Amino acid sequence: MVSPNRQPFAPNRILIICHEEGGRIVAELNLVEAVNAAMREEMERDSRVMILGEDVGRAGGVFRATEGLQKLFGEDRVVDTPLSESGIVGTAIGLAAFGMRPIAEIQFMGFIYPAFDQIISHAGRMRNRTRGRFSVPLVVRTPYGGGIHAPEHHSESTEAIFAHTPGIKVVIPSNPYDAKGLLIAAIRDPDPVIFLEPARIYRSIKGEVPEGDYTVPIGKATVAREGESVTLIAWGAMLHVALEAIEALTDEGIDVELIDLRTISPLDSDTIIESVKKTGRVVVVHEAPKTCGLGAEIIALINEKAFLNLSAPPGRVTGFDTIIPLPKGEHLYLPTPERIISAVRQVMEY
Amino acid sequence: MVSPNRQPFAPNRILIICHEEGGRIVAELNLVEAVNAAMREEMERDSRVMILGEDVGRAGGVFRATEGLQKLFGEDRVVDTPLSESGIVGTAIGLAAFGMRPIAEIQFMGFIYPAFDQIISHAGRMRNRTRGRFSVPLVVRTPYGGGIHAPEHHSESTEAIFAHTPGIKVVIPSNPYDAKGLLIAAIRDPDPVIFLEPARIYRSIKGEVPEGDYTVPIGKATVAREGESVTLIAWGAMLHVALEAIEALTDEGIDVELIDLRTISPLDSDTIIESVKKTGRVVVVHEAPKTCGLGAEIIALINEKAFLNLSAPPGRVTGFDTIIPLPKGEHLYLPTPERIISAVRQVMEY
Amino acid sequence: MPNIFDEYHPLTGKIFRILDENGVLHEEHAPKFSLEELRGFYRWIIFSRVADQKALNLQRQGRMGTYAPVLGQEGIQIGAASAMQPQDWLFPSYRELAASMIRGLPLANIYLYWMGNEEGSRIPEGVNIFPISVPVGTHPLHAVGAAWASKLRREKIVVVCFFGDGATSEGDFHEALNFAGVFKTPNVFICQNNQYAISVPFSRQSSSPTIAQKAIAYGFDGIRVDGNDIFASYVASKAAIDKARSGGGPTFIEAVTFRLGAHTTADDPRRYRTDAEVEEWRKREPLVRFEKYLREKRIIDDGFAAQVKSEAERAVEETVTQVEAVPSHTPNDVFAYMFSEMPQNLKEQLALLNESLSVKREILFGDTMRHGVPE
Amino acid sequence: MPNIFDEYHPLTGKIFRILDENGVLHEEHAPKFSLEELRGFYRWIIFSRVADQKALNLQRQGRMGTYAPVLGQEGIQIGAASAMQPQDWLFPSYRELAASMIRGLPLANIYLYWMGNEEGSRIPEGVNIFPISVPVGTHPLHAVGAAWASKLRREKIVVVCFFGDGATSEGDFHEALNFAGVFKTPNVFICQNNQYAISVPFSRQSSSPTIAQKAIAYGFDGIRVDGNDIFASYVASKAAIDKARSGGGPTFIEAVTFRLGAHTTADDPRRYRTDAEVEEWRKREPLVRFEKYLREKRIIDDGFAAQVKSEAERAVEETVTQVEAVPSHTPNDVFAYMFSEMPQNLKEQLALLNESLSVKREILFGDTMRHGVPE
Ligand SMILES: Cc1ncc(C[n+]2csc(CCOP(=O)(O)OP(=O)(O)O)c2C)c(N)n1
Ligand SMILES: Cc1ncc(C[n+]2csc(CCOP(=O)(O)OP(=O)(O)O)c2C)c(N)n1
Ligand SMILES: [Mg+2]
Ligand SMILES: [Mg+2]
Repeated sequence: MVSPNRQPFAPNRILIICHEEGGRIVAELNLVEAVNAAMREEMERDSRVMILGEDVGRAGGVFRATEGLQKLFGEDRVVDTPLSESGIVGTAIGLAAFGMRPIAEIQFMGFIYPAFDQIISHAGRMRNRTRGRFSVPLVVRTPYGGGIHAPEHHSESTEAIFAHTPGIKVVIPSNPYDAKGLLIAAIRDPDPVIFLEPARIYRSIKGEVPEGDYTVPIGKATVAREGESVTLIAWGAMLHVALEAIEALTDEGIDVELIDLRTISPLDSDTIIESVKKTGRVVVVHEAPKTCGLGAEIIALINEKAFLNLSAPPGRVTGFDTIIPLPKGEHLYLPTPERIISAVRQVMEY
Repeated sequence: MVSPNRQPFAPNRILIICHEEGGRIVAELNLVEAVNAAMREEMERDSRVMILGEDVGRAGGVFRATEGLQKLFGEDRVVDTPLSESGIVGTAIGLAAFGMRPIAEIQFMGFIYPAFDQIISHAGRMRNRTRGRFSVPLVVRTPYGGGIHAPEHHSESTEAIFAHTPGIKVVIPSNPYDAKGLLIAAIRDPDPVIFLEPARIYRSIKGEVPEGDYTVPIGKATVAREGESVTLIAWGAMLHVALEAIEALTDEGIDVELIDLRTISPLDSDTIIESVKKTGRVVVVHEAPKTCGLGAEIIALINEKAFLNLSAPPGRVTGFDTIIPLPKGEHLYLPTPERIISAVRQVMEY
Repeated sequence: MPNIFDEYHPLTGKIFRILDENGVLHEEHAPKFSLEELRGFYRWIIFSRVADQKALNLQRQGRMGTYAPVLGQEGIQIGAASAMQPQDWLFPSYRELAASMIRGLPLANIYLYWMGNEEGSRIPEGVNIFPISVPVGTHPLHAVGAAWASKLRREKIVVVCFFGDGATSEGDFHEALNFAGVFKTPNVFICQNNQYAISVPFSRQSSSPTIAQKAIAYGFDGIRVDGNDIFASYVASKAAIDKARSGGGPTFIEAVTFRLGAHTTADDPRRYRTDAEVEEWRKREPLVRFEKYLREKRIIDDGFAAQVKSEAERAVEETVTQVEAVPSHTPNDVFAYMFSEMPQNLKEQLALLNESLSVKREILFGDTMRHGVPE
Repeated sequence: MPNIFDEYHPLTGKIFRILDENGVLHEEHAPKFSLEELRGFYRWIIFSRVADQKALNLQRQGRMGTYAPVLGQEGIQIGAASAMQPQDWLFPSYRELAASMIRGLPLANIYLYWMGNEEGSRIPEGVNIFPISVPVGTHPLHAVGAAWASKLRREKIVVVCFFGDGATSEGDFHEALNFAGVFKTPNVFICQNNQYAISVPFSRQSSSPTIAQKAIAYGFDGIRVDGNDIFASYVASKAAIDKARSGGGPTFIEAVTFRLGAHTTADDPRRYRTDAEVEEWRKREPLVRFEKYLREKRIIDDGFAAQVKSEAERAVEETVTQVEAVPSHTPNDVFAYMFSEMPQNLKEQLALLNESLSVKREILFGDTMRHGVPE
């Protein structure tokens, strides 16, 4: 059995609660393997589930997320498509509305924008438009985020744009256990889910992942570490940068509570507010540009629901309102443990 | 001469400061006429300026914004294009990088998304990508917002998506004077500007507009009404809904300061912070969906720069995280004076 | 039957026509319709025209919002929709009143839609029509996805998708046809080339001399059809549908026609086309030639025509009464269909809206802001 | 000269070739090059191969990031780039090392780019090349805009745009070619059909039997050219460029070629193609046949070949030394080029970054997060 307190990633003194719902541990998997396992199991369980995207079949995906699946399920269910993001998502909308359960892979988040119209104008509106007559049970998976030393457009983190888009859910796992459980939940979800996979931790973060059926609920954040002094909110790869910062902060006697949002739309405001009511201090971390990023929304939400509990202005540690630089410069752009540490200190010293 | 204190729109007791820079008043124009005048004058002044879009030539635009311009400047400079938003913006990027000053019209904001990739991946990145070797002096004009009883996709207000996009400016006028001055500034700006025109007030709001050359600076908000009790922040058509609310609030003895942002990216934080430092209370109004809307950013900014000045949690009056309904339902979605009044009261009573 | 797609390959420059504008039937590819079928087509075209005209009247009276009239384009719509099987699916754009009614969509849905009532797109179960798609050129991709699903399930369902000449300029059009070619989906794409995209003539839309030849880019058949000829429209659609059903993949049909009315009620076509041009096309419109043919063959007479007209008028009036009784939206209607289960944030926002509406309205929603000229 | 675009109309199924894979020259359309020009082509192909191989070596040593090799595609690149006039513009995608160098782009720019240094895309003034465009299929629109500007100013500048077979599936490709047709812009579109888009073969990209025939959808000439034949590539490009310059509008060239190496250094092509297939294409690659021809005609000999090779190696080594001395990015580099004038928010963020860097690093940036497999 999975212990609810086991630690799927490294640093000591870090408590990770995985919402475990049965299953048996079979392997230490990394995140990309967990994603692969989720798809494989769901395709075994439900013949409506299919995968389409660029290089997902023969090649098994440029990150190997779909490795081996075409061999197992055939070319009809794991489909190499033309190089055509709007085509992938647009046909997937039709497939979904007509009884399939498509998983569309966009090779990198930087290439999702040609499909943005299909997502905002159709995927997110079909149920509402038709008063529930048609719906779009579609998952759009895409690797996102910086830190992988990749060429231009391969390090995008524009999750806030999708969080601002009505009618879709946006999910971001930070560890293999959640990746599998959230992806299974996303595939079964009757509505469109954008599933963002932090490429930077595809292989670096390993953890025990149960074999077989379990889901991690969409719309629920998790407290990755309990603490009393200050609430740190992060998701995806930034969770691990936050964990590095927490090690140092703990040594300074600052007892950080770390929230892993896991779903960024809809936001789990209960978990956020409960934590802020306890600590009175909060720092949000994201690698996306600062202006109109998700950090802003979280702070506005806290203002609305826990204003009097705030002992200090909420802090943001974010990417800048610039383009994320090419590999030689990306360390200047991405939030670092140092920047988090100094933001937390600032909030503590206020 | 234009009096700096003249009142380009109706309600009494409202002070509008127009940053006037010369020129002679010739006419009471509505907003769409002011937009037309700006383009006409700039095309006269600068032969590089050209307009391209759907139905902008022969028909003069579905809102008549380009009325008469093809007759004046010919088919080479006022160009009816194929029905192809990415084509319009993508070729305009090439035109702009190669010495022209294109103004691309997107017929409604709901149809800008096919061009989104060109905007986020190229228009906003060309200068940075090439270290200044190439730049994109492009204006993308589009009507936006609800309240015009139009079919689906004709009432979009997704300005926050563009405000989150690095490398572009986003401008929204609320009255004819600003519309002309801001559009001239946008056309002359060496960088890409998204120019959002509130369709709801295209014809309903008239004002004195000087003939000839003047600009309203991009990046500067204006205090549309001075007040002491609470800061109301709005832009576009919402400014006028706010003005209606202010009438009632003034009668209740609440002295509202109203900020018209005019540029939503980059934000004029000085004007916002100065006002909030004075009033200690703030409500932001927008018709876009609430989550990750611009309201959130403004509140986060205020938290960062004027936290101790806040006497109450900042309020938001926004569209909902739903699709704006078809005409029979849009009154339920759009912010109303009543909703603003009750939000302001709540902030005052805190 | 010889293969019309080879005979009328787009690069031959030929147009497929059976009933010419003088009402003369060219036998070669002529279909064999029963008298009842022919009278049925006549009924649909009249019904469509009465419903279309009524919508324009309602709009003028302020009882309907913006409306996009179909007048002049009934030939291809009736021909294609009649060639479909019950299990097939229609993917309309927004001007397919005639095709939609034939496929069983209640006129009430169409009226509600243009009246700005969300109920309009609640397509009844069993009516195989996808909702109206406003963003031009975007829905062919959905049609390809639907047909693909049918193919994967070996269901023998064909998906017929309508769009305009303007739509062919959009990237999504290209991606849709390209996917259809690659995955050999059972699709029929019907481009109603009504010569204009709002004010923009086709010559400005593409320098391709015909639209049909665009099919060559995707490796499947294209054909240019006289879209004002119900017979040719039927035969070409039927051939394409049969081919799709038997696994032969997609077909692209350019239906040459003309929009006799305005783009929508917000449009003034005199800005971009001459009366002479319209008159020229009026001679070729679908009803004139079809009625001539039917009357010459004595399939219909004055009495029948009068009866059909009055039936249509009665039915349309009843629909108007019915839809005008449909209640307006409640706050719940705005929130209820966003997700299968309403999330917390929407519940809170709905509560806020209900609360704000329950507060006594102290000031009225001002009238200062009257809308501009919607499209 | 007969019009090759008519003679080789895409639907004839013919491919335009002058120097066949055995090094035999077919005289009919053969261009007249001086010996110096021929030796120049040889020099470029060797230079390109040495630079390409060096990049692969540097990547393996961790001195360069992901790199997209050009090996095998030099024929069309050298042919087309040589057919351009100095005032013309090249719009590359990301695999045009050979074409870019011929157009005057310093190899240093190319190396810096792939090393992840922003300075790589600072194209020197006077070098008429647009920067690398990573989002596939998006830059032909820019090329159309640039050509349109040239046309509006009556400048007689032609814009040549390169992209791959995969790019033809994107909506932006379609919109670009459609605009070019409508506005008759002086564009030459060169699709390097290297048979694969990463792992996806062209048969899965489109069911159009040739790519050249896609031009038919846009109403202008298309031609299928042996892209491994420098001569045919030159002649077809020259004809298209001349036509564009004299107001004849755009041309679409499908250059049939093969990527002999991996898609990028992150790719493993054995996952999706057989050695036999690669060997088959290796026989047809551009250098083998060209060298055979040059040697048979005694235009070059061993001595010349050795000299060219060592010159290339020396120049490439010098470039490596030079680029490895270029400093890494400063915080200012991240912010300075966002706008012509830095707005307040960026000034504040830059100050914050500088401040955070000046603080003594108390803990090191952890090594726990090593990146995945970038494309
Ligand atoms: C993507 C998009 N861009 C612009 C519009 C505005 N618009 C509505 S209909 C139309 C013209 C469509 O022309 P066509 O495809 O020929 O169809 P028709 O109206 O002639 O039937 C335009 C530009 C839209 N609805 N969607
Ligand atoms: C819009 C977009 N989608 C996906 C990618 C990822 N990607 C980079 S290159 C490539 C294949 C391109 O194939 P092709 O156009 O044939 O050019 P080639 O690499 O063969 O030269 C893909 C899918 C991208 N860069 N841009
Ligand atoms: Mg049309
Ligand atoms: Mg390729």
